[in-house]
Amino acid sequence: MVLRLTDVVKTFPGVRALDGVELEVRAGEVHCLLGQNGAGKSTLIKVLSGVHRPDSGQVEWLGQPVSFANPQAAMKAGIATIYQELDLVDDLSVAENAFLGHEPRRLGFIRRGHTARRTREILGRLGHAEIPPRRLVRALPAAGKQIVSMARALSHRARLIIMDEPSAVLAHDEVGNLFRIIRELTTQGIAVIYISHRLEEIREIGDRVTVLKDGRTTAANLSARDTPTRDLVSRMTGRSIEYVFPDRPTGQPQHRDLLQVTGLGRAGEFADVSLTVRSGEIVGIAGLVGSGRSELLETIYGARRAQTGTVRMSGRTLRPGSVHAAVKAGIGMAPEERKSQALLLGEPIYRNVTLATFGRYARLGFTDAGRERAEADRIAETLELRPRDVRRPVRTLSGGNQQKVVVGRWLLGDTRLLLLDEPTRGVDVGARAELYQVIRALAARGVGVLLVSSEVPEVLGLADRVLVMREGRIVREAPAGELDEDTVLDLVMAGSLMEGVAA
Amino acid sequence: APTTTQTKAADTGGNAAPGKKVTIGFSAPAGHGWVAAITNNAKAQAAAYPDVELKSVEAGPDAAAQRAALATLLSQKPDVIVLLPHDGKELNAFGLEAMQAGVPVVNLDRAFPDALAYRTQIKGDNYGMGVSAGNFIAAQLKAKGVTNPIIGEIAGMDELELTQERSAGFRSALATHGLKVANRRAARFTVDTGQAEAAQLLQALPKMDALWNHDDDQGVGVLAAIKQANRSEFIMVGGAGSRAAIEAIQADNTVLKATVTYSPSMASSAISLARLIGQGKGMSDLVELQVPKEITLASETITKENASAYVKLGF
Amino acid sequence: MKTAKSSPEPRTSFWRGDGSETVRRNLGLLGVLVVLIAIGVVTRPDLYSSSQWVGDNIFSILKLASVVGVVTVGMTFVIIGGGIDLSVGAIVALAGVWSTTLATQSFGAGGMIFTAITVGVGVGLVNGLLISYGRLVPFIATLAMLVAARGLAAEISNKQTQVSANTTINNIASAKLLGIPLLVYILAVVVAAGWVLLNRTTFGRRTVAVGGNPEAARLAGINVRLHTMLLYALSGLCGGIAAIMLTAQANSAQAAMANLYELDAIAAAIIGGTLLSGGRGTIIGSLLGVIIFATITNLFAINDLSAEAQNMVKGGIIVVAVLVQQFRFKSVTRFFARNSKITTTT
Amino acid sequence: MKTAKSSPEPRTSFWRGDGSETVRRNLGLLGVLVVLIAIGVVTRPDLYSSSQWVGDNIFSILKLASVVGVVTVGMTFVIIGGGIDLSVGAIVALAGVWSTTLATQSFGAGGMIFTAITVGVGVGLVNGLLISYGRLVPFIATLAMLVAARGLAAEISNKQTQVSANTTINNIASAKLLGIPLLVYILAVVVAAGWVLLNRTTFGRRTVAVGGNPEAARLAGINVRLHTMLLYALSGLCGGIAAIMLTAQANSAQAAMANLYELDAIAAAIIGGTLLSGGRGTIIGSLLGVIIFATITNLFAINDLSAEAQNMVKGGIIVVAVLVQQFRFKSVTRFFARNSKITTTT
Ligand SMILES: Nc1ncnc2c1ncn2[C@@H]1O[C@H](COP(=O)(O)OP(=O)(O)OP(=O)(O)O)[C@@H](O)[C@H]1O
Ligand SMILES: Nc1ncnc2c1ncn2[C@@H]1O[C@H](COP(=O)(O)OP(=O)(O)OP(=O)(O)O)[C@@H](O)[C@H]1O
Ligand SMILES: [Mg+2]
Ligand SMILES: [Mg+2]
Repeated sequence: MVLRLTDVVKTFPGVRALDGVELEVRAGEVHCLLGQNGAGKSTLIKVLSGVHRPDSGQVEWLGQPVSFANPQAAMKAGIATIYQELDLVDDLSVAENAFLGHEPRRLGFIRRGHTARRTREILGRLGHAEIPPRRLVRALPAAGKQIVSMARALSHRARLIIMDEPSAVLAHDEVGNLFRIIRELTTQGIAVIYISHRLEEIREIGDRVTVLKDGRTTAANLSARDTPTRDLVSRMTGRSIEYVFPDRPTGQPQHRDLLQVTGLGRAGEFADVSLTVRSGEIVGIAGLVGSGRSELLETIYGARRAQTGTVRMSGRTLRPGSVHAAVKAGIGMAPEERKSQALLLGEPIYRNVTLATFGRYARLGFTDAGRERAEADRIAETLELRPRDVRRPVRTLSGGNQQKVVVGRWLLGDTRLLLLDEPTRGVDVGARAELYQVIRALAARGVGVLLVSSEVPEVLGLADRVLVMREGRIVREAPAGELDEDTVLDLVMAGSLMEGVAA
Repeated sequence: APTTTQTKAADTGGNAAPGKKVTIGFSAPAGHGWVAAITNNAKAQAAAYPDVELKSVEAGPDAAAQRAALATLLSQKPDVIVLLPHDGKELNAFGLEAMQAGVPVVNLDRAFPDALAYRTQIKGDNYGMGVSAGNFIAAQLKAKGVTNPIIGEIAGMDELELTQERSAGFRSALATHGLKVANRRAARFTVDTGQAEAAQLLQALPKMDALWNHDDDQGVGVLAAIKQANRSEFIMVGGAGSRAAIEAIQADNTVLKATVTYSPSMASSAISLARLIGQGKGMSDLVELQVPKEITLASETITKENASAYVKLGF
Repeated sequence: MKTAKSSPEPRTSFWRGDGSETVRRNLGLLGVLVVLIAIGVVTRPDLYSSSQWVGDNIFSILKLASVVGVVTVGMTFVIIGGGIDLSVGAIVALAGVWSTTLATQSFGAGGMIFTAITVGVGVGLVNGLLISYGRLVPFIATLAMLVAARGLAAEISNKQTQVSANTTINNIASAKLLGIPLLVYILAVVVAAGWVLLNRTTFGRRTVAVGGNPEAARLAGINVRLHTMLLYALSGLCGGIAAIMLTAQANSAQAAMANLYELDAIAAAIIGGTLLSGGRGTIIGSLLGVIIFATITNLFAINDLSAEAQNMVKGGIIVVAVLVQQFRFKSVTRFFARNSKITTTT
Repeated sequence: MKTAKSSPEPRTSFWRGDGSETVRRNLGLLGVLVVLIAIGVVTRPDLYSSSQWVGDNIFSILKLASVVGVVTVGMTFVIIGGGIDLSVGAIVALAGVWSTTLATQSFGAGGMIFTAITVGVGVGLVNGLLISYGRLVPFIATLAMLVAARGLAAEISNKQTQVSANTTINNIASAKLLGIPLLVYILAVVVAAGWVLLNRTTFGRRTVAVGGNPEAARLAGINVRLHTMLLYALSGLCGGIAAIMLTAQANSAQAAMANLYELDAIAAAIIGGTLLSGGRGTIIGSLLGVIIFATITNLFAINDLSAEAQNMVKGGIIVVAVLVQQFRFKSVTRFFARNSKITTTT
């Protein structure tokens, strides 16, 4: 037993985030934490890593009761953490980020060669020897940043490594890499606390599971491999949810073309992309991280200026590089990075939900706060937002609930085409099912949906038609029914066999 | 324009005749009101001499900038330099440097502490200004028979030594009559700060007998504040001698009854002196063959009685 | 026992989100104001014993605050919108000088007001263009404008003080309505309009969004560049209004007037709780900030404090004012935190 | 053919961006500098024809830049670290005044230098304490310090200009080594030390972290508060050094000296590419910014532009300088973009 928590309580003004948590972690095991959005997982690990101090309860580390005054103390004691929100410094290099706070140094001077060498070593272990240690982190894609976060955790000589939803921004092959590392760590006797909303991952890598609900431990030390899914879900949510996709509507799809993209390209990102979305249709895009899907969506939306090609909505060409024009034409987009691209963290939930629509509820330029709150309440209800009070600042929400706010924004108003970039990232099982229902219902009302997701089953299960992207090009297009997970993964990974099929 | 009335190329005597060509370097801080008049006067005076070429550099916002500007001026090797420093003590080192390089320096208004740093110095009498204002006020109040009078003072930029000198003169003149300043606010030589400080002063002194304002340019604001407060129970004395102030004194329809001069015409005189120095001549009305080392202008008191004589000297 | 645990919920809910922190901050500022006035009463009981004088003094403070107050309203918008406007003082000076040229004065009061406002908005638009479409950093763009506008003002006025001969304009400073100075009404109207604009209109919502997270605002379909430009125009408009007010007070205008008003306005806004990094701020806080500064000046004036003592004390008061604000806030949360802990352990 | 299409172009473009943008920005600034000098040559060929004069002029520019340059190095650290220091000018004044009191001067040059540096660091530490531990917004804390420190300086000097009688100190301004003024050496040493500190030490790298992502810095175990405090102390140290340099140049010190140096320093840092919001900036950029401002001043001096024209032109130059920088940057990226497009589409 390296770690034991008893009756840990942590309150924020107005919220009891942890309400008597029990947790036991053994050396060399992968201990999974499971719970709905807002259950208190991130808060729990922040208590462990010295970011928050518990109001009451006991933390025992290596048999000693401890209380970490700050993150440094926890690190000294041998607890390293990969936080849910990326915690990197954009203008420092990869190596500097990896060793931030405990730089190898001599008389205050950084030993740059030494640091770079050790970073290269760690990156090599992580399967990413190609990332140059002296590159600025700012220049890395989100997935690359996640690798650096992991490198930082590995740069400590830790006895326990905590990972808060590390796979959320990783693609399939990266997750495999991650699991290889985790196994390597556990064989050295290092314990890992692993948080994820993807049950398959927990089954694959986890040893034991602790389930949190509303800040309380509802089940401890379950077997990760053998506990039935229904059991886990009902302990998380208090009810049983079928993790299924809503049925596709039978009958002919409508043939009215809503979105027509022809020959769209941006140097270094993607090239010669043509696609259509019909009204009422859900089109999914599968691909690896870095294959250019987000850029494609942002270009369609006008957030990036297309260098070649055109985007047409209902036959009318949109002005390139103008989000305003796209929004006017009825396009909405839930972007990939919620914090930097979508949220006003200090503003209340309802103002974030209505950020794209408040103008519509306004009369003569005067806003209608009552109406906005009502609409936001409705969204909060549908997406199981917690806490439900829409006047709280978004900053205080858990990661998954923030994501719900971002997606919820575009469920309002009369959007005709919805661009969703990783809409379920970090969203728990229950809310995910609700979200699928909502997206389906929108499609049934004639809204076209273009969906990007790194989870292949999600794309296959939700979309009517699937596009597969690799290195900035569309390499396959087919109805979802004609594809299965293995085919898509093969396409995505670019077996040279498939090269000829690409068109 | 004020520049023409304040300049005067000597029209009699031997000094007026064009002599050796003299290049005069000139530097003064930029600004409005009195400081602006200094530069204008200097330029106009130089233009009136056919044998004078004026090379001027703006002084920039502070002493450090002026030092850098003067360095470029000195490297152009003028015959004489006339300068109104931001602060005499801060530019003393430059004066020494120039004099050592063989370029005579005419210090305008803000004295160098070091006598080796200048050839000639012409300045107004700041302390004397305060004394004149104090004496005038004391005399007026005595004539009115006011006992225990309440006296206000609106100073200029407080960080300038000249402001300190003016206030010191004012205080000591009042002290000789057993009077003292009840409230002193410092404005910044601008109309809006004059107005704001005066408004607060009037608030602090619900009843007042006399007020001295150091600078007639900021005085426009001070008078506006007085008007807005509907106050007229006191007399006011100005400073420097702007045309507007002198005209107001002449018209005698405001509280402003007098102003004590500190005339920017000294800049014109400085140019004339520099020319004579450059030509190796003395002042023709004096017996001496050279220009004297120090000239301090007297501060006169302009009242309704003598205003007409001064009005054309107002800036 | 279990039920006792969840008891603090309803009570704390009162303090939840939704601007109550702002209210508390502003209450803190009000407290500071009350203390300043109390110091005035204690140090000059002779003056404060006359109710006539007290009324006059309040108006004198408000009149002193009025010009900077109007400028601060515009500045608050710009800062909330993620920018900064270092040129406001220069705008006031340029607008004031331009509206008091002899040519302009010949058009009468209407012409002067029109000129001041046009100049203010025009300069603001140029700022906005440089920042929005020229992509200059606001600090640099408005600093350049500061320098340039003061230079132009000096050029126009030929460095002279331009006296306003227009009695209508000059009367703005002395006129009263129902015993209250006109300048105070102008301040009140500008503040009220600013409050409504910030809190009740789509323009205000966009301002908060643009300053809080420009990328999010852009992706939500807000025209960030246009909005940014409008913010600087708004600040320019406030500068134009302030120019008229200041010209009226001084009966004149000159290129050096309104010197460093930008600093006063920024300081007032920040004391009032506006985040320098954008996305948060209140008009009422800014107003309180301005009034606090004016009250300090007044306090020094009635006590005949010398400038240097004044400056030292002023620095101290600023620090204490902000600390008081924070203290209130913290002590309240601490109180509640303690409270909820007690209920848990018993 | 098809395989040629999927050449690793997109991949590699990913990893671009390793500070070369900074280098490009600085090249842009150098370009601006060259243009400014060229204008000088064209407008005053008579002066520029004397090589003696040209050498003198370069040193006169560098001497003008030296004091603000030293202050800017400290300011750059503070801004990169996410703060701002409005009190540097006041620190220079206070340190200068304190070190030229008669009592201090009696301890000789060593005593004066020691006093200036102690006062600078001390005031900086107070700033840091107020900001780190008193949790005051940096803008307000250092503004309060500005006011208070100038007040104190006025009090100490009794508003007089205090002449330095110490020839060792005074000689700092005139002494030359190998034909190069001592002041230029001091600037060079401070800049070099700043560069090393920022780029080669943990302190510097942590400064970037504290300013760029304070939360990440905290999570990485950096003592953000302590670090922030040290940044202000560093700025104070630079202020102390600058005070000695300025005192030497003026042979005296007074409470009003170094007026608005904070604005000059901030502007230079920002022109040099430092982000006002923190987390990014370079010492070399700041130095170039300072030198550009000094060169502009010099250009005006040798051409005898009137102050008002000077100001208008200055505003324009600032805007153009920044635009040029951006233009260069953009055109280069566009060039690369075009290039890579060609390889993709062929
Ligand atoms: N700083 C804070 N202030 C107020 N409330 C907070 C704060 N941080 C977290 N909370 C609240 O605490 C609760 C638990 O949040 P936490 O982030 O631990 O959830 P989580 O289990 O990690 O959820 P997710 O799966 O969405 O990441 C939530 O209700 C959240 O709103
Ligand atoms: N040239 C580049 N320089 C820097 N970053 C880049 C470059 N090209 C792409 N990126 C970044 O790489 C990241 C991932 O690339 P991209 O968005 O193309 O992948 P994706 O298929 O959308 O994957 P994801 O599932 O992560 O969204 C993006 O955040 C993008 O900003
Ligand atoms: Mg979480
Ligand atoms: Mg993406």
